[in-house]
Amino acid sequence: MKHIYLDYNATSPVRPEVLEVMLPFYKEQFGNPSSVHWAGRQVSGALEKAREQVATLINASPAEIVFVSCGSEGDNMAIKGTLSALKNRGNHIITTSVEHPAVLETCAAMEKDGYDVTYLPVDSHGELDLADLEKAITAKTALISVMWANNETGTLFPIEEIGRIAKKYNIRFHTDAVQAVGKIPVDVQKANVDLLVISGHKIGAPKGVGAIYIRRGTRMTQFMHGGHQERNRRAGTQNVAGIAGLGKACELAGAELDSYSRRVRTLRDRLEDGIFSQVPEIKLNGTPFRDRRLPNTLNVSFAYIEGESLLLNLDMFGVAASSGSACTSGSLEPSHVMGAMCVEVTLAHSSTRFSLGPETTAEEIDRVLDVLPATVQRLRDMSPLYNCGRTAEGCETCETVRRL
Amino acid sequence: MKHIYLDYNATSPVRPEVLEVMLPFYKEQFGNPSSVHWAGRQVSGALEKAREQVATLINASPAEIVFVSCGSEGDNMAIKGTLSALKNRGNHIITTSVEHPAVLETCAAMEKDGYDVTYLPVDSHGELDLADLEKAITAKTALISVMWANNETGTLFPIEEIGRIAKKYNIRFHTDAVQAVGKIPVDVQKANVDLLVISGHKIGAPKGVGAIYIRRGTRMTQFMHGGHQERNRRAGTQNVAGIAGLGKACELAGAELDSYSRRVRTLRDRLEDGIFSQVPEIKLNGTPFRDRRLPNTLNVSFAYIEGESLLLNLDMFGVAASSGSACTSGSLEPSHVMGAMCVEVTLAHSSTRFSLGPETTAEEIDRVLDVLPATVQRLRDMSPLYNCGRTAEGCETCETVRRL
Amino acid sequence: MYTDKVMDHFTNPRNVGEIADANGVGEVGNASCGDIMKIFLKVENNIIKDVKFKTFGCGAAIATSSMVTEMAIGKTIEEALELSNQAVAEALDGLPAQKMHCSNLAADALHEAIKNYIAKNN
Amino acid sequence: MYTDKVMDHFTNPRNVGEIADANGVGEVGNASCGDIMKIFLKVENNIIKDVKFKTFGCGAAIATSSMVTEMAIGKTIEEALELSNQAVAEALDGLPAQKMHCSNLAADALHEAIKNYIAKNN
Ligand SMILES: Cc1ncc(COP(=O)(O)O)c(C=O)c1O
Ligand SMILES: Cc1ncc(COP(=O)(O)O)c(C=O)c1O
Repeated sequence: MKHIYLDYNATSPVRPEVLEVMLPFYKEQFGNPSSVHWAGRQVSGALEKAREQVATLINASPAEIVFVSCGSEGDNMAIKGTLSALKNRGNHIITTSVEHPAVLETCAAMEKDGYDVTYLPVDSHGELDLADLEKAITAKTALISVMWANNETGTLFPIEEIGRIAKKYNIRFHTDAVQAVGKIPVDVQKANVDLLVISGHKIGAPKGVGAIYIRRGTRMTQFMHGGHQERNRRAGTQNVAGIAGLGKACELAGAELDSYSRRVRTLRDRLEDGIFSQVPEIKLNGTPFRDRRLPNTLNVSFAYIEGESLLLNLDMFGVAASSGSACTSGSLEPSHVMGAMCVEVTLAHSSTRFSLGPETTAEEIDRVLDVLPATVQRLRDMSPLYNCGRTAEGCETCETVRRL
Repeated sequence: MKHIYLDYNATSPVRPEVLEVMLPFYKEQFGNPSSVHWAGRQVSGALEKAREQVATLINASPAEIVFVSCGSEGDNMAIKGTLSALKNRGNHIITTSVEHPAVLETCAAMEKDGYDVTYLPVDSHGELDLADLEKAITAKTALISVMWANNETGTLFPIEEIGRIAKKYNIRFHTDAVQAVGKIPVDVQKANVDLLVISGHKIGAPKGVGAIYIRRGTRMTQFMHGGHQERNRRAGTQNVAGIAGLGKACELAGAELDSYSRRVRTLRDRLEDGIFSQVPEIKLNGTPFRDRRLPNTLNVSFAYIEGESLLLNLDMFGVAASSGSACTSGSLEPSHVMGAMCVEVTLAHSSTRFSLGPETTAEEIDRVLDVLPATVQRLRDMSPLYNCGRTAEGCETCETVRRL
Repeated sequence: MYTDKVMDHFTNPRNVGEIADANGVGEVGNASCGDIMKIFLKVENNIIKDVKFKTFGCGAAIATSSMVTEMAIGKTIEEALELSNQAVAEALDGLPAQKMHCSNLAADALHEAIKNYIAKNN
Repeated sequence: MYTDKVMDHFTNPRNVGEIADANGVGEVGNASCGDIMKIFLKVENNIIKDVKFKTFGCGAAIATSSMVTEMAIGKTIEEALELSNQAVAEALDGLPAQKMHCSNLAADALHEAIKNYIAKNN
């Protein structure tokens, strides 16, 4: 069976060009970049090259890039490192209610340590009201942390405007750009961000490597203590192969950004339009304004059916997607992002994300459109919520479920 | 020129069998282990297999193994996670003065946060007096952190005895076993450790992956906040390829431990005996009792010459080693390990570590013994400290230098 | 994640649907957990002659629903009341730990349906 | 890390040794930093006729020592006093940042030797 991977926001395959760049560092060029001898010298250049490649993609200088082990580490470091360094400045953080857990859980941990956190609400499209942001700012606000693009819905945040507000009030600004970098143009100068986080495995580099942009002069307490690596900003022997791969992936992303985003947007629109014309009783999650959404992302709730069971049914056809259902989140609650957008709870359980990538083809999209309507119908026919006006018991027992 | 790599304590090449295990996860098996679909299912088994392989090597259960990004992260997590979870128990840490910076700098950061740290002294062999340890324990001691083997000298610590003391006083015990695992038998049950840290790149797995053993029931505050990975103990998408590689490397290390240690010990002894018989005015750093030292490690100071210049000269012959000289440590001071052992300061600057690995051959050792004496002599002839009784100026100007 | 038996019952669920003249109906779960199971019974002479189910929920919820209908059919209502969620999970060769709690309610739904039958017929 | 010029001077240092009848000797650095440089001068008619050095230190320390001897030879003592550590580093096409501070003292050692010569000969 042909596999159709539509879960690029979860992770992506390593691109062959990237793997090729990585392999020598597992073989002859195995040295520790801190070593002075031939083995160290063979690899230290690779780090600096990658730093340059990452910096170029986001319009930063190489010295402003620090390599970390994943997006989550970058977010932990940005938030904890800032709050600890700016302890005298204030104990207040502003973030949104739809951030990734790497930000939300870190903020929750900070609350336990006595910090105040404002979780800005979003509207039913998952969009932010900048007036809310400005109102939330106090004299004690040390950090604003707002993601560039939401991983579940693809909804974009107005990072440039937020950057202007942060600058106006002289507040440090961190953005989790894990889903944005490589998919849309990201420019740290234009956006006036101080801290920006990238994760390799979302853009064709391997799992286990990421980067954080730290604007020159930004004071941070270390998160990972130890040796002098990364100019004392992140201890631990560098993942040389992964870093070289991240550099290459950023170079490729930069070169292909235009063609990628046009192509993937066309395919995503084809999928979106196809689903909406063929499947009744569904709801788009995230902003309906396609220009304010990542070009590769579509999130839909199929009423009356639960997300995991839909995923597993699609999986039988080789189609990989993801869901905001509790069953796939590892918790008992459905996605907090759906909750923040006031998506009704069964619809939240049925939310399904299709995220496309550079290898996605029109044939794959058409195949999904072939199998999806019948799959949805099959599960609806199994659902006690569907057509329950006609069941023996009537609808009284479904009172917790509101309809579309 | 043939390269002779004698810096395995700094890092090691990825073993071909390990790379082979890793490669599929960069290609077809690229899924996110948290995903429910085929792409996720293809890889989640690999994590559990690796967990089992790591656990087996140290006599733990798979559920007690958490994957991290490097040894430094493991040490940060062990210390910070313990102190935060045991805040009510006490604010005192006991460690040694010869730990790796990943432990020492983390402890120093804790001191800034109001914790008390006892840095136990070592004797001139780098060995610990257990009476000092017991004396240092107070009612407020929350953690004992002692490395299993010192990275610079190879000196082993009496981990089983320390484990007994920790148990007697009911104090949590962490050991940085980055240099021990894979080189000597490590058994977390026998040693009664609660937390133990491993780094992949020291044992033939890639850089960017490590593991921490957390004894069942050990309460820890999270260090990396975010998603539910690693049963809520470490957030961030797992480095699947690296983890699979670490598992394989542990399996190989377990299978080969006896033959490896016999072989490498023979070669190390050949190097040690050769150097001591051929080069005058040198000093062994670390314990002279070879059974209390890692079988692969030799640390020698060559009087009158500075370590980096010796390394670079050896490098011209293709020989890679490392040094405790300030010039290679990234700071202005020579190695803190030499300092803690009261090694006189110029001898500390000249300390040179040879660390052997599974690929080291007798021919390589003999080649080093061929080139080393003349190289040392050449640098001594250039040194104002050598034979300075016969220089024009006499010795008064060298008063900071004590002789062997 | 799921055993072969779970996947078999999930992909080919037995006894899906409703029974128009059911004499016992039970429902458990709620939408906020993402699992609702509804069981329809046809009981004759104290014996479960027919069972059907409808389920909104994850793979485990659908598979346990299917399995419980297979296990219940032909049993007396007393025997059926002995069927536990645990027994259903075991018949499926086990469920992932995180599914034991909230998706493994099919036996409860069966019990509710039996109680409904008893209440109606006494 | 090091430029080709540094490596050249490090691997083939010029003017290593002592001058038995030196009329100026200077030493800088100290053992705890890991760098000691000693310069021997033979000055005739205010001109540096010969220079030799002995250095305990890292690659940069040895290369700068070697370079400063090459730069000093043939110069008047006034000209030699103008030679700066910076100029030596530049003549080597630069040094790594962390070496500029403590291993780049060769010109200082030369100046000490010249001062020693002046003191002895006045
Ligand atoms: C004893 C010891 N602990 C910790 C570390 C840190 O390991 P890593 O570089 O993987 O963070 C090292 C290696 O540098 C080490 O030798
Ligand atoms: C928006 C966002 N932030 C952070 C992360 C965390 O990245 P990683 O899994 O590399 O730690 C992810 C991916 O899961 C993400 O989508």
